Amino acid sequence: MIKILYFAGLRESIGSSGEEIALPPGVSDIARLRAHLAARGEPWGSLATARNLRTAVNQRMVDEGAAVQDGDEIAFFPPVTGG
Amino acid sequence: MIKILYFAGLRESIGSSGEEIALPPGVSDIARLRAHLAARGEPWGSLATARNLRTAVNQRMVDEGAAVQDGDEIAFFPPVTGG
Amino acid sequence: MPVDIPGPASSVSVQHEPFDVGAEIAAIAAGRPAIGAVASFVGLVRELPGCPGGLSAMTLEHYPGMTDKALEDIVGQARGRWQLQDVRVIHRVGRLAPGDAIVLVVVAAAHRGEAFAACEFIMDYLKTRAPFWKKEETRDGGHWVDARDADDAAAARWDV
Amino acid sequence: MPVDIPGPASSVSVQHEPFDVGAEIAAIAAGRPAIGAVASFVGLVRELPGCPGGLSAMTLEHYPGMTDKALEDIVGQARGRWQLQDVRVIHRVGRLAPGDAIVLVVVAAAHRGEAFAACEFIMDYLKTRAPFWKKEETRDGGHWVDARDADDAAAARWDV
Repeated sequence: MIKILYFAGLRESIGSSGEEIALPPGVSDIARLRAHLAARGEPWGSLATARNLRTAVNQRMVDEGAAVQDGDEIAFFPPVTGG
Repeated sequence: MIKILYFAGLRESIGSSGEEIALPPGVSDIARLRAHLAARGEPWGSLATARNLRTAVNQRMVDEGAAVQDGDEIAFFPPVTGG
Repeated sequence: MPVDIPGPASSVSVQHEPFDVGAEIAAIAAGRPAIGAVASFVGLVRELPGCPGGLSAMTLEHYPGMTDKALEDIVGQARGRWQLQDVRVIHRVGRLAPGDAIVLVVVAAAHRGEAFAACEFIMDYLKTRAPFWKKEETRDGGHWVDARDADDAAAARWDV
Repeated sequence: MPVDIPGPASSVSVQHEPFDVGAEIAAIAAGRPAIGAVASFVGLVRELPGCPGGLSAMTLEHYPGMTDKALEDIVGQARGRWQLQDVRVIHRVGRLAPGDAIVLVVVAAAHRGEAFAACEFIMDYLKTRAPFWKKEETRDGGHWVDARDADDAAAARWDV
């Protein structure tokens, strides 16, 4: 299983703060996971269309090539705007 | 008359915080005033020997070429060390 | 026997409650005679330009599992770049009104160059790397604040 | 009728008394919703390196007729370079102990880049242009602190 989290505007457009799913076969990195999640259609379409989407694996910001493994916590979110 | 002020280490080495004197004939700028004051001998010798002496005319920092006029307040002091 | 001198410390907090800038600075400086310079920064909820009175509130969302780690990582990077005596970072979350303080960064060092540089570095990295998001409420409803290109540029300066 | 909005303000103080950093920052930010960023700096009397306990006191001498003018001039230069909402400078004089605060600079602006730059600029110029002199008292007697070349270099950066 992997844990997926959505934040801020992405959370609102998807209408969910996250989900737990089995690591899909063939999904080994962030880019493939994102494509897999978006391919399920609405309400996850914004995972494909959102500009500059950021990602964290196990609470560390990573780029789209980062590996994904069973047990990981993966977060998708817009560019941060704190401070 | 001009008012002359000495500060910090210069004040201590001269042993005076200042003096009022008539503007000496031929003294039209800071460099000449400084040379005139130092030429009087001790205790004003450190006006000649002090390194990096700073000067203010009428409470504004100036360089040695700045003009001196009757009625001015002229201050000599070491590089500042506040803050 | 060597004297027991407190080592470098730092701490980050993510909280709903307001903070007391003066108390935080005083706590850092107290009993630390090697500190000669304390640089600090406070970020506040700002009225929207050209729209006075238009902003009624702002909500700060964050990623609870990650925020502390992200802030500690940023502070660790600052410590790796400069000789620092102490660092304190507080970031608020939840609902805030115009004029409320959002973030505090305090950096103590022997000399001011290090304190200023590290304080600005931490803010620049926090703005692009720490998982907080602002949603503004105005008369017209709510909207998520867009990230500023200027913030990316500010953070990029430090990678030289 | 236009609303009466307080204009840009600033003030400098030279005083024996301690100052309250938190109160100064709060006073600047209060009721000024255009302020989004407050950068501040506190300089403290530092223990001499390699000589803990060696510094018993420090005396700050100044040129009373000139100090306010010099500080106001420096603040005016900062206002000419950056868009600032408010500036506050406090410099203490007289006898101070290790750990005592010497100087406070607070700069408020819409954005942090201006606040940080102006705060550092004011400190760099103050260090080389404001007529204050430090005399340290140690076990071996008193001596006037030498000006640091690093301070001249820091001030020179801004003339680019």
